[in-house]
Amino acid sequence: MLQTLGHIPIGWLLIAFLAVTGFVSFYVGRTAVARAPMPREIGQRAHSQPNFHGYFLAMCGVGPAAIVFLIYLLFSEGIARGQLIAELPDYMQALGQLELKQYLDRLSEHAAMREPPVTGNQLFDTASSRLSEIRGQSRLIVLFLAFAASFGGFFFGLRRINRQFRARDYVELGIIGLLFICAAIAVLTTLGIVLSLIFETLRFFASEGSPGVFGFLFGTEWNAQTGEDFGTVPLFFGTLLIALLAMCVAAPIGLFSAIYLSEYASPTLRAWVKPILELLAGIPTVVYGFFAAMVVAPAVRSGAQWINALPFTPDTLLSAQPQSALAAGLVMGIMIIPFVSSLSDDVINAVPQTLRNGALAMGATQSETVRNVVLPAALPGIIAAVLLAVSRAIGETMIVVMAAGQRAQITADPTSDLTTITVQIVALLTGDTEFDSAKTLSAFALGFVLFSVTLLFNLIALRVVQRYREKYD
Amino acid sequence: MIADQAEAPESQTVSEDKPTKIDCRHIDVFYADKQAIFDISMPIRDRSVTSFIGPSGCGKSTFLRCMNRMNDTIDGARVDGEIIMDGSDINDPTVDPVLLRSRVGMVFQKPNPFPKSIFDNIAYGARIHGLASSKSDLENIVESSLIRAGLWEEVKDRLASPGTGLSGGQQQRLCIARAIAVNPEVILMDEPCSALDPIATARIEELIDELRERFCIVIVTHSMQQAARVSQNTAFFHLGKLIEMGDTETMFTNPTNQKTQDYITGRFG
Amino acid sequence: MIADQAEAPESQTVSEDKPTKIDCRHIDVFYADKQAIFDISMPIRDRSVTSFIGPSGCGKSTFLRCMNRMNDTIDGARVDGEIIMDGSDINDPTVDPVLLRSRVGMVFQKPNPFPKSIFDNIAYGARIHGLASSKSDLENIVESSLIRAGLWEEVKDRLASPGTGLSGGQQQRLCIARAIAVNPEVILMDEPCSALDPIATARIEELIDELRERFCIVIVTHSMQQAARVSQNTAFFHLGKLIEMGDTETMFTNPTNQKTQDYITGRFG
Amino acid sequence: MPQHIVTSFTDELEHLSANLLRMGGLAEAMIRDASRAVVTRDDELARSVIERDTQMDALETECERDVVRILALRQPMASDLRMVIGGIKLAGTIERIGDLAKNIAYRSLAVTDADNRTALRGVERMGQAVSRQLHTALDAYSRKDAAAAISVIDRDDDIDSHYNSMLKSMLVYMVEDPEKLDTRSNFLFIVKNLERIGDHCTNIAKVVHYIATGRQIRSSSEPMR
Amino acid sequence: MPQHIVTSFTDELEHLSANLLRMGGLAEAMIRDASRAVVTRDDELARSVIERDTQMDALETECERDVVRILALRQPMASDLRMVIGGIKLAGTIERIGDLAKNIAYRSLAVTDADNRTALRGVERMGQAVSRQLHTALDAYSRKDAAAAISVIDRDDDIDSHYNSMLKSMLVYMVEDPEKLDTRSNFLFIVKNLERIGDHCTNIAKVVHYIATGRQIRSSSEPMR
Amino acid sequence: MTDPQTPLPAPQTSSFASKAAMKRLKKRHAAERRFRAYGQIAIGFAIAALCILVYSIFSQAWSAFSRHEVVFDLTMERELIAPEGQTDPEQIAANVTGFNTLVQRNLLATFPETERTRQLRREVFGLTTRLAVLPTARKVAASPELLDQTVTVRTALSDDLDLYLKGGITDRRKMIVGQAGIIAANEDGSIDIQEIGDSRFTEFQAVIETLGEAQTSVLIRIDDTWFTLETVTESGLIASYLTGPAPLLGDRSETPIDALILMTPASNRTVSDRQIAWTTMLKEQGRIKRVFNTSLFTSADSTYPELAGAAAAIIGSIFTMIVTALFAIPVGILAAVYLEEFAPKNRITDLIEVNINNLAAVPSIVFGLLGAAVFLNLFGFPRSVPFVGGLVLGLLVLPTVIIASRAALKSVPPSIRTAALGLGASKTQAVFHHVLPLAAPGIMTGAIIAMARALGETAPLLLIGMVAFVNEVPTRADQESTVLPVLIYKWFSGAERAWEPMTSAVIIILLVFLVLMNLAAVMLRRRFERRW
Repeated sequence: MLQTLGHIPIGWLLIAFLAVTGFVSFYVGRTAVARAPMPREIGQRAHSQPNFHGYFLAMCGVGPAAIVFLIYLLFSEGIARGQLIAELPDYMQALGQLELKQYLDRLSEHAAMREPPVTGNQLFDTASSRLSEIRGQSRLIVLFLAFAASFGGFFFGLRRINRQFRARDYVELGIIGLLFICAAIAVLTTLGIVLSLIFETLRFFASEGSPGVFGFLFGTEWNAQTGEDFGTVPLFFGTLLIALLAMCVAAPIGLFSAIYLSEYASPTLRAWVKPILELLAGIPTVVYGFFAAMVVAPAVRSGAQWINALPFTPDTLLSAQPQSALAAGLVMGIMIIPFVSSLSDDVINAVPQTLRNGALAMGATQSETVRNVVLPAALPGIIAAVLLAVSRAIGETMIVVMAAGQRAQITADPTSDLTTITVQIVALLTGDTEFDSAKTLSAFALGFVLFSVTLLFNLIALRVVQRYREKYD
Repeated sequence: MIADQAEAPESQTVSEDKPTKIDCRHIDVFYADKQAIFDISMPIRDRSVTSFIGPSGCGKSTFLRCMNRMNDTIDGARVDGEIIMDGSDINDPTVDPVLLRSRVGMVFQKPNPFPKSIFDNIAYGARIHGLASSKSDLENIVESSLIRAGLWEEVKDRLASPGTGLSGGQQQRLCIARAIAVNPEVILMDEPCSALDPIATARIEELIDELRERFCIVIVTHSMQQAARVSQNTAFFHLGKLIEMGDTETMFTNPTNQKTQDYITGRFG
Repeated sequence: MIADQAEAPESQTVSEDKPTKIDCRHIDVFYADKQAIFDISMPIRDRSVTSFIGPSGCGKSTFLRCMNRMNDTIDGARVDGEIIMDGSDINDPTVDPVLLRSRVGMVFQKPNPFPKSIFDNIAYGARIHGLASSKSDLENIVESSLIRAGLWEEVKDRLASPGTGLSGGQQQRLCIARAIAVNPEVILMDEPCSALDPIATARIEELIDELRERFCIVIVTHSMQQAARVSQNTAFFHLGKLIEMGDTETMFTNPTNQKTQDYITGRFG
Repeated sequence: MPQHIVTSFTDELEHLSANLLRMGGLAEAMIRDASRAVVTRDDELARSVIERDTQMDALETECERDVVRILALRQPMASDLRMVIGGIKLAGTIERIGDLAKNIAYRSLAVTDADNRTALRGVERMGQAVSRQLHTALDAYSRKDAAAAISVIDRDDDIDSHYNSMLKSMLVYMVEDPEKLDTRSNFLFIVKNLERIGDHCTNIAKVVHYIATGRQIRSSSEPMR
Repeated sequence: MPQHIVTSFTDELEHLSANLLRMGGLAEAMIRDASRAVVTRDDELARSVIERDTQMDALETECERDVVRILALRQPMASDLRMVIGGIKLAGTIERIGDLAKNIAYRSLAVTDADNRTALRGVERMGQAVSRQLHTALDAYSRKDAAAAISVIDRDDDIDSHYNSMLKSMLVYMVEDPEKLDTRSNFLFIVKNLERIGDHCTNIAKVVHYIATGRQIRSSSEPMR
Repeated sequence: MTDPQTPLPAPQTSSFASKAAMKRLKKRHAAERRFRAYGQIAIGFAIAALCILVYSIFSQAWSAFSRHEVVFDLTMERELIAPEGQTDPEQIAANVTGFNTLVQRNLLATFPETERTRQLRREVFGLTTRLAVLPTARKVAASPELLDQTVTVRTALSDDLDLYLKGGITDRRKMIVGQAGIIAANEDGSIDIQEIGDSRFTEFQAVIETLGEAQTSVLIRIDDTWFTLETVTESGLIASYLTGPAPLLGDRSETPIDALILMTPASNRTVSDRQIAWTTMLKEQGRIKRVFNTSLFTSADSTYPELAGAAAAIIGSIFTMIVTALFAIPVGILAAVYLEEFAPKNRITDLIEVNINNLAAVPSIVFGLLGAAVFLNLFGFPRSVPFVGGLVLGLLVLPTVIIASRAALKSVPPSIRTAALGLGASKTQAVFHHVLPLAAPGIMTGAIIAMARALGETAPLLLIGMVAFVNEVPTRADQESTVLPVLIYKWFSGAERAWEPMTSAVIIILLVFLVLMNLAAVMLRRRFERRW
C-alpha cells in the first residue's frame, strides 16, 4: 500500500487538496457574514465586504498546509535518499560521492515507474522498492500534517470572523506578505550566488594544487584541464580584448541608431526598424556563436591571410587562426548593438519633448538640438548603457566558446585565438563533474572573479542611471 | 456719459496706428486628414500684444505655431496660405525655418529651461546664431536679456546655477529672456501662464506689457481675463475659424459678433 | 448707497446659518522634516462651498488632503492636530482611512476617469462599498449620480463606451459623478478646473453651485475669480498659514487683512 | 439673450433689474401722488409719499449692493457689464427722482386753500406728463429698447416748454399777492422739480440706450430755460 | 498702498482719480466764479463759467470710459473695486455740481444793477463756503481720508442754516418790488442751487468714506429747508 | 525697465541676413546632413548584419531538410529475423543484425562483383548505416504477419553520400567522351580504347589537359561498367576497371562513353570512387529517392547525422519553458507589484531594488554555477533534467520579468491610483482592480520576451549537465533531456561535416520559435499600447 502511495504523482494531489480547502473555506467565510444585510447608511457601513471574510478564511485554511507542502517538496527527497543510503550495504556507501549519486538517480527513476520491471540485480530491486516505500511513508505523514494544519487554521479563522471583524486588513496583510516573499526570492538568489561562489572558491584555494590567491590572480600560465597552472592573467586579457573589440562595434553603432530612430526616423520607419533591432537582440547567443565560427571566423582568417600576403607586410604579421578573437569580438559587437541602442533609446526618449521644442524654437537645427540639449541631458543614461553593455560583453559565453578558441595566451594580435574566463568555466564544468577536484573548483573561482567584475560595472552603471532618473521623474 | 467707442478713444492702448508686422492670408492647417484651421486671415500689428482666445480645441495654438513653422516638426501637418512677414511669405520653401525661428521666438506653456546654467540657457541662442563676437559681448547679451526679462536682480549672483533650479515663474521668465536674447522681431507665447499661480502670472503679464514697446507679441491664452489685461488686440477663435478680431477694449465691452458676446459673457453653448 | 457689510446682507449666499461640518483644530503637516502647514484651525460649513485660495506652495492642497487623509498615502507625511467631523477626530488611529474616504469624496486637478466604461466608472465605488444589492440597484445609483452631475443627457445612450473617450470637461464631471455615487457627505475638489477651458469651467461651476444644496464642498483653486464665483466662504493661505477666512463677498470687497487685500488686488510681493 | 451657463449669474442680473423696475414704479407713483396732493391739498397723500422715500432709499441701497457683488464676484463682461454699470447709474437717478417727488410732497403741505385752481391744474397735468415720461423710459429699460429710449429723449422738449409756460403763469400768480410770496414761492420749486424729474427721465433714457447698444448719445445734460 | 505688480493697472487707477480731482478743481472754480459773477455782475466771468461746463462734461465722459475700461479689462477687486465704483459716482456728482454752477452763471446774467448789495454779499459768502466745502471733500478723496470726509458731512448743516437765512432775506427782498419779481426770482434759484451743491459735497464725502473704509454712512440724502 | 546702459549691439538684427551668418548657416546645415548620415549608416550596418546572419544560416540549412533514402524490396526471411522461431516483438525489434543482413544481401545482389573481396563488401555496405533498418525492424515487430512477405524498405543513405548527392564533398562534372572505338584489354587488367573518332573527344582531351597535375579522379563509363581514367592518348585513352559487369571487348563503336570528373582527389574524400559509381547507378535505377527529412522532427539524438533528430530537444525545451514560466512569471509579477506599489521607501527596499537591477545584468553563466553548486551539489537534484534547468532559467529571467513588470506598472499614471483611493478603495483594491489590469499587456510582453531569452539560453544549462546524450524523447519534466540551444552547441562540435547543415536546421527551428514569441510580444504591444 505504501508502495502504491509512493508511485502516485503527488504534485497533483497536493494542488487539488489546496484548491478544495481554499474554495470551501472561502464560501463558508463569505456566507457567514453575508447573511446579515449590509447597512448602506454612511457612518455604520461595515469595515469589510463579505468577500474579504471569505478570503480571510481561505487564507487561514490554505496557508499552513501550503507551508507544510513546501517543506516537504524541498527536503523529502533528500531525507528519503539519506535514509536509503543508511540502509545500503557498506561497500555501496563506500562508493565515491559521484557514483553513489548516479546510482541513486537510477534507483529513483526506476522506483518512480508504476510497476518497476525486475532487473536481475537483487540489491537494486530491493533498494528501489524500499525507496518507494520510504516515499510512501513520507507522503502519508505530510498529507496528515497538511490536513491537521489546514483544519486548525480554518477553525481558528472561523471563530474570529463576524460583521465587525476587519477581515480586509488581515487579508491585505497576507497579500502583502506574499508579495514580499516573492520580492525576497530575488535577494535569496543573489545570496545563493554569492555564498555558493565564495564557498566553492574557498574550497578551491584550500584544495591541494591550488595556486593561492596571488598565483591565481597574477599567474600568467593557465592549464586547468591538466590541472597544473591556474594563472588567470591570460584569461583576463582575452576577455577584455574581446570585450573591447565588441564595444568598438557596438557603442557607436548602437548609439547612433538610437539617436536616428528617436530623433529623425519617421514613425513608419521606426515601426519597422525597432522590431528588427529587437529581433537582433532576440537571437540566442549560441546562434551568434555558430555564425561567428562558420562565417565570420573564416572571413577574418582569409582577410588576415590577404594582409599577410600584401607585399609590404611580413608574411607572419598576423597569425591567421581559424578561430580568432576578432571574429568573436565582431559578432559579440553585433549582438550588443540592440542592447546599447534600446537602452540609449529609452534615456533619449526620457528627455522631455518640451526641451527639444525649446531649442528648435530658438532656431537650432535638429542636430544642434540633439547635440547641445538632448545628448547632454541623456549623457549619464548613455554612459550607464555602455557600462552595462561592457559587463554583458565580459560575461558573454557562447560566442567565445564557439569562436574564440581555447588557447590561453597573451597577444595583441586579434586574429589569433584567445580564451576567456567564461570559456574556461564552460570547459571545466561541462559533463559529469564531481565537486572535489581543484580543476572543477577553479571554475567557481573564475566565476567568482567574473561575478565581482560585472557586479562592479553594474553597480556603477545603475548608480548613474539612478541619478539620471531622479533628474527627470 | 460713457464715450462712443466708434470714435477713436485716446486710451494708451491704441493699436490702429501701429504698422502690420505679420499678415496672414487664408491660412488652412491640416493634421494628416483632418482640417484644424479654416481659411483664417488676420493682420498682426507690430509693437503691440495680440491675444488669441477661444475654447480649447479651437485651433488657436495651431495657428500660433504656423508663425514660426513649428508645425513643420509635427509629422503629417500641412499649412496652406500665405504668412507675409516683412514682405516675404515665411511658408516659402526657400525660407529657412532655422533662420525664421531666430526671428520669431517662442515661449511655451510649460517652462522648459535647458538643464544647463542660467547663463548658458540664455547664451545658447546667441552662440548658435553667432550673435556674440566675444565673451564680453555674450555677457552683455545675457545681462541685457535678463534685465529686460526682469530677472537680473533675482539671479545675477547665481548665473552659474542650473536654470531648472528656479521657481516656475522665474523659469518662465528665464525662457522669455532666452527668447529675447536672440533679439527676435516677434515673440509667440503659447499659454505662458497656464502653469503658474496668480502672482507669477501677474509678473509675466507685467513683463509682456513692457516688452511690447520693442517686440510684436502674440499670446495664446484661455483665460479671457488675461487676454483683457495684457493685449491691445484680441482674436476669438472657434472650431478652427476666426470669429471676430478687434481692439481688445471693444471686444470686451461691446463685441459685434453674437458668438463672441456669448463666449465672453459665459453664455456659450 | 452701498450697504454696510457688517450688518447681515440678505444675499442668497449666506453661510453663517449653516452648521459646521468639519472642524479643523491646530493642524500641522510635516513632509519628512519640513513643515508644510502651520497650526491652522478653521470650521467648514455644511451644505455650502468653501474655497481655499493662495499662491502656489501655500499649502492649500496639502490642507485639503488632510480631510480625507490622502496624505497617508505619501511616505513621510505627518499630520498633527484634530479634524473633527461629526464629533469624531478623523485622524484617530481607530478610524479606517478607507472607510473615511467613502464619506469624504475627492475630485482631482486632472480629470482621471478609469479606462473603463462610463457605467463601470461610476459603479465602481458602489461595488467596493457594497452599496448595491442588485443589478437594478446599481443601475439606479449610476443613473441618479449621472443626472445629479448633469451628464446623463450627454452620455445616457453610450454608458458602455469608455470614460476616457469623453471631452475634458465631461471627464471631470464624470469624476464628480463617480464621487457622488458613493454618496459621501463631503466632496473635496483640488483645482478641478485648472485643466479645462472657460466653457467647461463654467459648466463645472454651475454643477458645484447645484451640488452645494446636498453636500459640504471644499474647493482649492488658484483662480481668485473662480473662488469668488462658486464659494460662500473663502480662506486665504500663505506660506502654510491661514491668513484670513470669511464670507466670500466680504473677502473680495472689503477684506480685513492687508496681505489678503494685496493678494486679491494683485499687489502681492 | 440666452442664459448664462452659471444660471445663478443670470438670476442675480435679473434680480438687479427687477429691483430697478420696482424703484421706477415706486417713483412714478410718488410723482403722481405728490402732484395730486398739491392740487387736492391732501396731506395724507403727501405724507405717504414722504414715507415711501425711505423705501426708495432701501431699494437703491440693495441695488448698489447687488452691483458691487456682481462686479466683485462675477467679473461681468460686455453686455452684462453695461447692465451693471447702467444699473448703478439708474439706481442713483431714480432715487433722486424719488427725492424730488418727496420734496414736492413737502411743499404741497405748505399750499393753502386760498390758491387758485387753474395754476394747480397745470401742476397736476405736468406731473402726469412727467410720470408718463418716466414710465416710457422704464419701459424702454425693461425691453432694452434703444429706439424707445431715443423717443423719450425727444419728448423731453415738450416737458421743458410746458415748464416754461408754467413758470411764467406762476410768476404772474405770485405777483398777485406779494404777502403770500413765501408760501407761493413753493410753486416755483414744485414746477422746477417736475422739470428736473423730466431731465432725469432723459438721463435714464440715455443710460438705457447705452445698455442696449453700448454707444451713447452726446448732448449737454441740463438745458436752460 | 503698494503698487500693483502690473504697474499699468496702478497707472490707470491714478489716471482716473487724477481726472476726478481735475473735475473737482474745475467745479470749485466754477462755483467761486459763478457766485462772484452774480455779485459783480461780470458777464464775461459768467460766460467763461458756462463754457467751462463743456470741459467738465468731457472730463466726466473720460472718467466714465476709464471706469468701464478698468472694470472690463482689469477686474478690480476690494479697494480697487471701491475706487472704481466710487469713481463713477463722484464723476456724476461733480458733473452735476458743475451744471448747478453753470445754472447760477446763467441766472447771474439776468441780475440787474438795481439789485441791492447786502443780499448779493450773502450769495458770494455762501458761494465761498460751498466751494470750501467741496475743496475739503476733494481733499479727503485725494488722501482717502475717512475722518475728513465725516467732518465735511457734519459741516453741511452750517451751509443749510446759511441757506435758510438767505432764503428768508431773499423773499423779503423780492417782496420789496413785485414788478421785478421774475428777474429776482432768479436769486431764489441761485441760493437753492448753492444749497444743493452743498448737499452734493456731502454725497462726495460719503462716497469718499466708502472708498476708504468699505462701509458707508446712513442718512436721508436731502434734508428739507 | 529696458535700461539704457545695456542696449543690445545694434548690428545684430541685420546680422541674420549678413554674409557671415549665411556662411555659418551653410556650415550648420552641412553638419546637420552629416549627423543624419551617421545614423543611417549605423542602422544600415545593423540590418545588414542581421541579413547576412540569417542568409548564411538558411543557405546552410535548406539541404538538411531533405535527405536521400535507398529503396530495397526485401523478403522478411523468418530464420534471419526471428531465429529459432521465437516471435517476441522485443526480440525482433532488437534484431538489427538480422535486418541488416537482408539489406547487405540485397546490395551484394545488386552489385555482384563486390562479392570478391571484404574490402569491396565493406565499401558497398557503407552505402547505408546499420541502424538505418531500425524503423523497419519496429514495423515488422509490430506486425509479425509481414514475416516472409516482401516489404519495400527505405533506409537512409549514408551521410557522406547524401552530402555528395546534395553537391557537397566534391565538385563534379559530367561529359561525354564520344563514340567508343576498339576496346582492348591490357594484361594488367586495364583496358585500352582506341580510335575514338569524335569531335567531342578532342574537347574531352582539352578538359583533361586543363586539369593537368591535380589529383582529380575521372570515372569513365561504358554501359554499366565503370573505369578510372589512367591516361589519355592522342586517339584514345587507357582506363582501369573500377566496378560493374565485365566489359565486352572488341569493336564497340556506336557505344557512347561518358565521363564523370571528380575534382577532389579520392584521398581527400570520405567516399570512394566506387561508392560514387554505385550511388549514381542506384540513383539512375530510381532506387535512391530524395525525401523530406522527417526524422529531424521525429527522432531523438543519434551518433549518425542521417538518423539524428531534434525531437528530444524540442520536447525538452518545452518542458523547461513550462517550468521556467510557472516559476518566473508569477513570482516576478508579484515581486514587481510589491516593489512598485507597497514597498516602503527605506534602506531594505533600496537594497532589494539595486540587487534586482544588478541581478538582471549578472552573466548567465554565473547562474549556471549557482545551479551546479546549489541544485546539483547541495539539494542533490538529478542532472540534465528540465525541472532543474527550468528552475535555473527561472532564476535567470526573474529579474527581467520583475523589471519589465515594474516598468509596466510605472507607466500607469498615479492619477488612477489616487482616483481609486479617493473613492475609498484600499491600496490593495486600487492595485488589483485598476493598476494591474492596466499594466497586464506590458507585463505579458515583458514575460514573453523573458521566456524567449530563456529559450535561447545555453551557457548555464551546459553547467548543469544538459549536454547529456539523449536518445529518446522525454515524457516527464524529471527525465534526462536536452534543449534546442544546447543541441545546437553539441551538433556544432560534432566531427562529420554532415552536422553542419543539421545544426543550421535546428537553429532555424529555434529561430522560428523565437520569432513567433517576439511577434506575439510585438502584437501585444501594438494591440494594447496605451498613451497616457
